[in-house]
Amino acid sequence: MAVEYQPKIVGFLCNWCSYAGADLAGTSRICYPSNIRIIRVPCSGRVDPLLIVKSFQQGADGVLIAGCHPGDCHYSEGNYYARRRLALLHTFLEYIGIEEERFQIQWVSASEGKRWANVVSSFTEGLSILGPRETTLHKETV
Amino acid sequence: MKPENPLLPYLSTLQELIDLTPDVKLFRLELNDPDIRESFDYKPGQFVFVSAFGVGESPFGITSVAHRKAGVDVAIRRVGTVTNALHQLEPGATVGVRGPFGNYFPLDEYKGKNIFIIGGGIGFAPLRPIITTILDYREDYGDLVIINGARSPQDLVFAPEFDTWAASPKTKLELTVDAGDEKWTGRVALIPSVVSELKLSPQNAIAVTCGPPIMIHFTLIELRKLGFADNQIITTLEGKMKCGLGKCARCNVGDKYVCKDGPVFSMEQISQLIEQF
Amino acid sequence: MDFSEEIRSKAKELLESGTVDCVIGYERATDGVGARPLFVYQPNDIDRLIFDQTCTHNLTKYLLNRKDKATAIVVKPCDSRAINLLINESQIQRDKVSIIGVVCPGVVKAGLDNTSGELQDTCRMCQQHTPVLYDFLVGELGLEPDVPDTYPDVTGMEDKSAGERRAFWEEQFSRCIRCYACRQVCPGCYCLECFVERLDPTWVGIRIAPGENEVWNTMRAFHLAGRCIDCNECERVCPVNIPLSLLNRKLGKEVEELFKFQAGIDAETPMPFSTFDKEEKLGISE
Amino acid sequence: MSEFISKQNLLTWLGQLIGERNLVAPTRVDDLLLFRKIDRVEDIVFDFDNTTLSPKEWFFPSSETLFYVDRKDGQTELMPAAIEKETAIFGIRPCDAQGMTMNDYPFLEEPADDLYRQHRDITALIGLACITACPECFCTSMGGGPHDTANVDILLTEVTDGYIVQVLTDKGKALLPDNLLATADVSSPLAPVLSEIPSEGIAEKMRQAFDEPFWDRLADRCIHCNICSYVCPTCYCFDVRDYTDKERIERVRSWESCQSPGFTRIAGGHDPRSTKGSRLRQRFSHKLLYFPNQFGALGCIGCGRCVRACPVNIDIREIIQDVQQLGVKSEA
Repeated sequence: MAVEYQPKIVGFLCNWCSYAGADLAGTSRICYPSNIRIIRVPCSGRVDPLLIVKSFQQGADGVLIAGCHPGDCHYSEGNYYARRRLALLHTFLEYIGIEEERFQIQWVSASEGKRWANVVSSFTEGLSILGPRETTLHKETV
Repeated sequence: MKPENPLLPYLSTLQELIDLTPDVKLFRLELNDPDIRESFDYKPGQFVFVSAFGVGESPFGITSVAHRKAGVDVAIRRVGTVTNALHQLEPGATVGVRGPFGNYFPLDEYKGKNIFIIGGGIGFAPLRPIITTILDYREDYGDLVIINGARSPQDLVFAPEFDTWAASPKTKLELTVDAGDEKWTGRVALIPSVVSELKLSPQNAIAVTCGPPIMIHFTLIELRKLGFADNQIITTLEGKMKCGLGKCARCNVGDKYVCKDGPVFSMEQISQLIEQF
Repeated sequence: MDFSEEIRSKAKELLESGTVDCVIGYERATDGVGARPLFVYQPNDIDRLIFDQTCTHNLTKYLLNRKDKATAIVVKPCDSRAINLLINESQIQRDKVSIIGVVCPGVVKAGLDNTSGELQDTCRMCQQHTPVLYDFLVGELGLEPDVPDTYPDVTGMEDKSAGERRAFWEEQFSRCIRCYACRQVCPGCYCLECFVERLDPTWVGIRIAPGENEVWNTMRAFHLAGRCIDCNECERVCPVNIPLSLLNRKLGKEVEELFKFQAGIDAETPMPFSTFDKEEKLGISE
Repeated sequence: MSEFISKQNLLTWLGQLIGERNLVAPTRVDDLLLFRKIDRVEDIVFDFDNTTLSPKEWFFPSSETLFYVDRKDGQTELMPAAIEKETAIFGIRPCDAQGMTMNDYPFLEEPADDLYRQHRDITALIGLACITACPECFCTSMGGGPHDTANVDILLTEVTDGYIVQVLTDKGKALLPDNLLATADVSSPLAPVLSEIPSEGIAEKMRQAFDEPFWDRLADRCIHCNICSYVCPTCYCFDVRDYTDKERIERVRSWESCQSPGFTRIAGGHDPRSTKGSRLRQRFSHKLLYFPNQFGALGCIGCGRCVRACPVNIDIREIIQDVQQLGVKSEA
């Protein structure tokens, strides 16, 4: 029997809001899929597009960036810069054939544990429907 | 059995790791295969590539002597990715050793002569086998003057051996630093000025120097001023290299390869090189 | 079109007056047909200068090697935008550069001579026949082109399915030999250490293989988002003909739509990624 | 009388080769012409000047694994990379074949490079003599020629309805079944005439020109990409690095170019070749001075690829001419 496809998701979460939000989901014992591997970053503005492209190259099925809601950035402006960069990257990745469903940017605050669980659940579900990435690239790591 | 592929390292075990300075460690390595270990011969001045598997390999001058039959020692300063990875290893770790490569100091030709060893910083490391050899066969050689210099007292390599060196017959050890600290009572001077101050005599002498390019440059000037002929001045060159066999074509200085034709060159040979090193 | 005489007389004037100590222009290449860059330091080399429709190179890259030296440079309209970009990003100083702008109807395809009239694809989509900045203008100010569709190539690619695009780009990237000519020729690529050559951390392995090639090509293009001035030099120099402008122009098109910005049109408007608008949503829900 | 193979028999033969070994031949990839492994005879291109990239990647691949490191239960084991099955390269030009012989000098010099030697041993070269030449070709000035038989196992020369066959080595003999050959009274067409480049005595002139400002002026224009090195059949510099994937480690070597900025930078930051001029001079000195000094032959075989591919027209033919002239000027 074939093993059910489990998408691999890399999540880059800002330390101040989204990581705390994910923590809250955990301490509140809210269930959500374990497909996501979380990497804590100081700010969504820290997420170099290279990290995202590299994640896809190394076999991620989806990448999720989560940061403070606009206006709530711990560093005042980091997520405004991130928004510009990541919005453009999103379009660009789609252009080179990485389906738009595979990359998400979400604003999740420290109090939004429930929302975090919903975000991951629906992202995972969407990726499961989409199936594995069709790619001829060898998965190569450095 | 020697592997057919010269790019394939010998698996080796890190026996011991000794802190020499805050950023230099002495790696005592032993080749795993007993037959290869037995036949693994090398000479003062030669170098090996040491692999941190998964990160890469880099060339290092051998600091031990083969005749003591105690494996291969290299002194490694933490400066880049490979050396960083090597510094993080623990005794017992498996590394790769490839070599020995390059030419060597023609110590047989130095017999009966006065030898001046002038090394700066980690550049002193490949000179240590000359000292060890001379001390082990003391009668074969004339006077030995060792000038070991570093940026600061704690950066002087091989400090535990200083007493042994200084206590040997016909041997003088001169330590110098660019900047002292509160405990330092020794010399505070740059190596070239120590060379000039000691008035080393070129009579029946060989001067061997290794260190940063700028130190070598000014040391050569001082040695020439003292009357040393170019064939009495020996140095070892450094070059970025990937193979050790003259194949990757990186370490050339003019039409000579540091890995194959060097790393030991006399000043006479260097002055004939078309390119600056 | 042949502006060689005009360029020579301007170069002579600038060199002889001591205004600059080098004029960067073009001379005839060894095939006797095309052009190549020329650095003129001595008045007796001035006659080697040419300018016609074979002069395809964007010479502004060379200004980065002459930051502190007074230099005159021949630029076409697209090239002139690179000067604005470099001033905007504090890479060069305006007062060190004497700009000889040339009104350009487009340059011909590689291997063709000046009279062939067969323009490069990128020139057929060009919006600008007059340099955006210059100290001296060669050629007549005239009508600007009326190109109704600026991005037919990009929209053509957008119309394909994600799967088709994936297959297309993987095939293209798989050919890359990582010679980095696209980077070396680009006036916008001036990092002291490129991410592709960093060892610690190693972002891109040395293996010349599809996975590494994709990271390289994707990030090279993205680092030029909002900065590419569409001179097509990267695509021109690529020895394995990867359509690199098709990547850069997609980003150019999106930056125009999202941020109302075009690189190098002036030297003052803040670069799109160095600024933001609090109210913009950019398609990300809150 | 010459040995002759008809066009039809050639196709039959190549078809047979596909069955028994890797057949590598020129084929179209978009608008490029590349040496690729061939699955169908129809994909082979017979009528061409020369390929976009040289065939060196079949001996010295752009990237190749040297060995794997396996770690299991605290034990470390090295496993050398294995080489594929036997290969025949069809359609190699005499200049490129000479280029492979040039690479033998450094790679096969003892201790020989093991992987390169294996690639060489299992590969047979079926050359195609040049009937026409590119404007950039200058092999006759570099010790080769359009019909040069010296470095191939078999040389085919196109004539009406087929090819004159010259079987030159035992390797070649083993490759070509006699029943496909005929004898025919055909004579070889004249070789194309190429422009002559004054390569005579260039090594000594390069030595004299070493410190000339010529190199810095040339480097003004050079953008220091790696195109020339990578399209060149005789450039053989490489880089080596490790790859890690969980338990599996491999050491990989890849092409590298003396033109890239960090090529000679050593740990600690010192770079003996930090100027653009010194890097550019290195490439031409290696080919025209060092290589001849080390191995007694020029390190360029005149295929003209670098001339065609250089984005800024750094033209080795012009450089040879200029360097010869520099000598004349300084003697005057």
